[in-house]
Amino acid sequence: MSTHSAASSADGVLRLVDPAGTLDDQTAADMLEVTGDLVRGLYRDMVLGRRLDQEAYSLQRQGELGLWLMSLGQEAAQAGSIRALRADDRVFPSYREHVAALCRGISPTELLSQWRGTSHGSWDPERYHFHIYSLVLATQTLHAVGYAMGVRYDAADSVVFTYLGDGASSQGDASEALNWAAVTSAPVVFFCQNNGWAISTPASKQYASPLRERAKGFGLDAVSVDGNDVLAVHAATRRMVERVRAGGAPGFIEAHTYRMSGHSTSDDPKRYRDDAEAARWQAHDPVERVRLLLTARGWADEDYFATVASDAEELATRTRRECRALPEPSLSDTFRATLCDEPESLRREREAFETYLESFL
Amino acid sequence: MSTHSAASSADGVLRLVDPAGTLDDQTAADMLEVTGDLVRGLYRDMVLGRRLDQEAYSLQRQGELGLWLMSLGQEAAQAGSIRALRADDRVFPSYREHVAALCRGISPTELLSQWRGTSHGSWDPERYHFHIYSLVLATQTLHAVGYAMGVRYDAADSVVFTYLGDGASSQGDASEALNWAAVTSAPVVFFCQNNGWAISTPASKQYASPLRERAKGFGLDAVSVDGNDVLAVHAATRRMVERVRAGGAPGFIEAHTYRMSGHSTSDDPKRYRDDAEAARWQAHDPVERVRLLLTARGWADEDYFATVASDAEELATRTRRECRALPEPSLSDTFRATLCDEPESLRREREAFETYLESFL
Amino acid sequence: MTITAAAASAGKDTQDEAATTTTALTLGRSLNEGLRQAMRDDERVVLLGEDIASLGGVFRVTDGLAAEFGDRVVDTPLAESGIVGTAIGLALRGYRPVCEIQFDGFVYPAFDQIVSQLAKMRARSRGLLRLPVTIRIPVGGGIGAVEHHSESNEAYFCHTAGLRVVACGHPQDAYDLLRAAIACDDPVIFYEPKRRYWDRAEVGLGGPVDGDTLGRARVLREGSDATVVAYGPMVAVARGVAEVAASEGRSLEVLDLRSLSPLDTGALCRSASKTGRVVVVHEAPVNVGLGAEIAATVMQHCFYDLEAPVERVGGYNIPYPPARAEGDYLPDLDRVLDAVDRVCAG
Amino acid sequence: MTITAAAASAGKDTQDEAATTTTALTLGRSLNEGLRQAMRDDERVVLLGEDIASLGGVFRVTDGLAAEFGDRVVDTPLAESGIVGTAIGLALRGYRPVCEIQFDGFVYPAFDQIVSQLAKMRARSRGLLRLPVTIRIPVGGGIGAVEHHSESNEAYFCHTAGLRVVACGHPQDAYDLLRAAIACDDPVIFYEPKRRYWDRAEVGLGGPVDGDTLGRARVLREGSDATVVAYGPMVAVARGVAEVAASEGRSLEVLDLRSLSPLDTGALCRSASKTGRVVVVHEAPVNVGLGAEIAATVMQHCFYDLEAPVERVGGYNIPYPPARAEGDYLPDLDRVLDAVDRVCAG
Ligand SMILES: Cc1ncc(C[n+]2csc(CCOP(=O)(O)OP(=O)(O)O)c2C)c(N)n1
Ligand SMILES: Cc1ncc(C[n+]2csc(CCOP(=O)(O)OP(=O)(O)O)c2C)c(N)n1
Ligand SMILES: [Mg+2]
Ligand SMILES: [Mg+2]
Repeated sequence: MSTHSAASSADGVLRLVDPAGTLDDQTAADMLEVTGDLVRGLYRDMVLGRRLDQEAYSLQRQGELGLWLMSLGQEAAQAGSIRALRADDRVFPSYREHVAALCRGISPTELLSQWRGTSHGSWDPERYHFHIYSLVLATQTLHAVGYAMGVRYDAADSVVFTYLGDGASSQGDASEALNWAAVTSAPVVFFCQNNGWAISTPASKQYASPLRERAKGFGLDAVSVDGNDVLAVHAATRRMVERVRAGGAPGFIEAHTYRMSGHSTSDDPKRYRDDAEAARWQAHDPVERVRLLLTARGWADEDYFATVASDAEELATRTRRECRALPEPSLSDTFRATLCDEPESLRREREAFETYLESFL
Repeated sequence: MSTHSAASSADGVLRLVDPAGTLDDQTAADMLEVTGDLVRGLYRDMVLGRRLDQEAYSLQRQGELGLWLMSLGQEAAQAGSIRALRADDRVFPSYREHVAALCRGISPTELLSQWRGTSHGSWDPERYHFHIYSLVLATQTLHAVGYAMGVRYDAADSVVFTYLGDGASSQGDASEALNWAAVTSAPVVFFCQNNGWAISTPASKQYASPLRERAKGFGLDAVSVDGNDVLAVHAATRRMVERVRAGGAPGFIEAHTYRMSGHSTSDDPKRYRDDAEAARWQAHDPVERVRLLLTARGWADEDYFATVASDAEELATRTRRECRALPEPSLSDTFRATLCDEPESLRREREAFETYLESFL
Repeated sequence: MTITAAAASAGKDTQDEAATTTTALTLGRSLNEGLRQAMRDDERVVLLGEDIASLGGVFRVTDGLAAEFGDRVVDTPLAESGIVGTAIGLALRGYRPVCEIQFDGFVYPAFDQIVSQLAKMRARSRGLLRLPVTIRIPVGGGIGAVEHHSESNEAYFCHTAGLRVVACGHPQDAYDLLRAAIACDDPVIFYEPKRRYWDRAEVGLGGPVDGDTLGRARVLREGSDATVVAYGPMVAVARGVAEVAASEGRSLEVLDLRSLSPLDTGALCRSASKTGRVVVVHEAPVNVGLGAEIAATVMQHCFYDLEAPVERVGGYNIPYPPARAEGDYLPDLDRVLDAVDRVCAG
Repeated sequence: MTITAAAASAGKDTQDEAATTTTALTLGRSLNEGLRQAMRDDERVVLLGEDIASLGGVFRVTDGLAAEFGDRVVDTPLAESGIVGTAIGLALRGYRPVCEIQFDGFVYPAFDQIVSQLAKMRARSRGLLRLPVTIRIPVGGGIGAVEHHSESNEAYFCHTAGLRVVACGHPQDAYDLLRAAIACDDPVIFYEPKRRYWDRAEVGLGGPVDGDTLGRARVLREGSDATVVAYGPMVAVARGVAEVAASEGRSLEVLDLRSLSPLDTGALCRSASKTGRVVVVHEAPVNVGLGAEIAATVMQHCFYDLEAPVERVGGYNIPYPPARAEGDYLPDLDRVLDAVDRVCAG
């Protein structure tokens, strides 16, 4: 059974807002200027992200998507971190960073295409400074380090940011990336969303010592944060990213969060975990706690909440519409995208395929 | 340039005997019963190991071996560690553990065959509880962990021991092995001979934080030891192995030592490192320091040293003789060793090969 | 599902008399029964993989085994190199590990351990060591999956000396071949056609392991005009092709390779010489695929019996496409029939 | 060694006018000059590898480059997956990384990054991304090396869609093909026949990069009785075979493939149709090797022109043997001549 439980400040895990929505002004003052604007923005990000996730989930259930990997519960970890970056800070996501992607401006069409099966990755990474998803676990961490080496060559001051999961941390690539980053002092920050589970495998079977300690052991600067506290995530990420931007050692942030849904629409979490665990985490909901804070401080009124809710509905409608309108993929496009200057043999193969297809018309 | 310098007790690195041969009785008392017998035995192991290495080096220069990877300078790390194990503790070496192999009873024939090119590995791992060498870096660390899982299944109390280098530590496999060992609590000890170099790459380009810290970060119990101090190595290994045997967390020992020769007979270290560095390390010679200790304590006289020297010469002669007598390999043997029950297609291929060969007779 | 635990253990008790129970099972469930039987027969069989214990594997092939065999079913850390590397260590200790790779596209992190260690260790030790490791890989496309979940990578392992490579195409073979693979002292890459996991057929359970089954192709249907060579997921396609062809008056022989390496060259050449026309079908890209070896082998041994060049039908030489285009990518009835037409016109 | 730094930089200054300097160079040195020229031509070319900076690589192919190009030559941590993975990241940032894998047998830890990432990323991004990464691999046996240092693993990469695979067989091609590979916007696996590093020939340096050279086979010797197809280390053997055969009155055509994937099918089939008899030679095990593709392709396109089955001469289907047995393992003059006899008797 998993021993993954919600974070608390006690064990060196940064927290600024508790589940009741109470802001620790003292600690916050050290880290971050907390304004109504900031919190409202993060709240909106989270609500929109959650609504998109929910809509995609329904679309999958209705057969419009082949698969969907739910981000429910991880909104604070994603919105809090991505909003701490500069637009030109390059992001290498894993595959569950829908909220982060949305914050970067990636459209529902672009996000859903891969899961509908019309592409393997559809947005332009250059446009959003957000790489396409990597499904082979931890591979993206090395890409991030290499990209950061390039940033260093260019004497640029952007920071490279990569997401990985608790499960992915066990892959050799993840460790090679941590070590490589430390050795080359590359301007990169690893952000681990420790959501307690890798499909059915609890984090307790994944590592024996906190991931933060592992990262330190490789020579990175590492911190842990309550991943369901968007302000804590935001503050820690901001601090870490600015430190790295200023030339400090690469960083590692472990955000303790929870995957409230199954691993994917194909997964049935009842087979391996207690409903009670998810119920306990319900009390740590990342969105609710910000709503409470906004209300308590008078930073938002019912109108504001209503506007966000209606924006979310609009996003849902748009998501559904755009999903259904996604153009069907053609094998010819894959042929053309395989190599840069289509070699003769591939051209002949494509043409034969096209002729064959036409024979059915 | 490398910053690899000799260990000292100051930085948390265990040392019992200093380069002048002075034993720190106080510290030793805590760790180990230091007797004349023990020290004489280790001295002999080291001298024999060094002589074998030297002879193999000459054999290579004379064209009798294709390649040789020198163990010069690493005798204390190897003899001190292997002698701390029980005969049934299974060892997974890398490829430079000649001194350790010799201590396990592996013959010069068996050791040299691979380097002469008459086999890829010639001793029986079951007989010596010492696996054949692994040339693909760090792969053996996972084999060791798997073997240790088997030991645990068997409820046996032997410990699995694996050697790796500072360079090999950067491989994904090495990290996967550390993590896997920690997660499964497998009875395994990793022994890293940090000899400062991976061919031409200094340890400073291999990691940014001490390897001991990395191992701890994965949840292993880890210590550093002066790898040129055979008593320190022996004491630390004994303690670690017994702790693991008793059911403790897996262990990691980092032995700071130095590769006094080039990486191999194909390597020219002058291309990448200063002679001065090796000269500095000369003062930390692992054999000399034990000779001084034996003499100072009166644990050995000239007769003893003469006997060991002549045993070493005998070993050298035997090594040379056995090397030259090594039987030439036959491809038929590789055919037969490829799969257990030779499949028909392979048998036909082998027979065709044999017929072809005979056509030249 | 008609099998009961009682029936399965009855199978165990009577195995020496080769008594078998026959029952309708899916291919996935046949594999599950094969694993169960192997674990009952030999307590040194242990399973390693991601999500194979409490979840029973993403395809449920190991369902219920953790309950019966406890810590012999290991949910590993998420590291394929680790899975194969530790399996090697377990094998050296005398165990018979069966690894599950969650999807075909995730075997590559383990490639080094498979190719440089597992495949070579026996030869490296001059035959002293045995490496009875089975690596189960759900393979191929056709289930509308996302990227990396539909790969056919058998050619890599077939080209690697020191491995045996096997693919099952229907429930009975799934059961028999898996037990034979686990009982075999060599490393075996065991391919499970994932889109056939739900195919159902009568399966005889129990009985002794038939080691010979591992290296033998099987003629699934006799025919005289041409031979269709297939394996794994394409076996069902080949059978369908033969049926359609029969209705058009053409008699096709269907050969299920089962053993992809070493090849059963005898069976292949017998059929090729008999019909003089061969079509080989697989999902993997054609370029340097197993079909190339089939074509070259047939040419080498049956050159003067061939009426037409061997036709290869396979994936195109492009990365596996998005799911909604896979229908055009994967060999299907039409494409194979087309190739049969070509080879028969030749 | 007759080249001087002055000559090399003269080559650079005049490259637009395609002026070339001709000088006698070893294959290894030609590669070194190719790298130097590529780095001078484009400052985004960076080198990554183990021991390539101060040591200049274990085969000295990068000798002197760190001195000239500073931190553009990176001694990496010892991790092949890291080398290729970070090269991908650098390529995404606009660099053109050239990775050195120290020996053929050590590319497998990078297999996942090559096969699942490098090869597929362009297709995955619908053609938006370019991955100009060159992976240099010293390949093959014949130098009496220890295990894992004599592998021929081109078939794995040829079977992988999305990669280009190239092998050079002599100094001029080494220089030209390497520059073309680095200039190419696709990932290229670049094989260097390690036992030919010390072969010497006149090499023209400088001049513009000829991108076309990358996909084209070359007829090294015209002939009419049979075609010997070879690449990399076997090119010299094929040439020797043709000479011996000529002295025996037999006229052999020698085709150097150069591009192993995609294949120059046109050149291959022209020669096969002309001579009607083909022998293909490589060091890799024959089973599902590139020779199988050559045989299958030739059969497919030239079936009615073939007088005999295509003969494959290659490594046996066993792990690479100990060095002192490699002479029996590797295709040599005798074995190829034997195959020529067979194919001509057919
Ligand atoms: C190399 C590799 N092995 C296996 C998988 C199959 N797989 C997909 S997601 C997953 C669990 C990942 O867990 P984690 O890293 O914690 O991320 P999370 O899904 O919790 O976000 C697994 C095993 C994969 N994608 N890649
Ligand atoms: C996977 C792999 N990559 C590269 C090599 C080539 N190689 C052999 S030894 C070596 C250096 C190893 O250094 P280290 O681990 O420190 O051991 P040492 O040689 O110092 O004993 C290298 C790069 C290899 N054997 N395996
Ligand atoms: Mg997780
Ligand atoms: Mg070293």
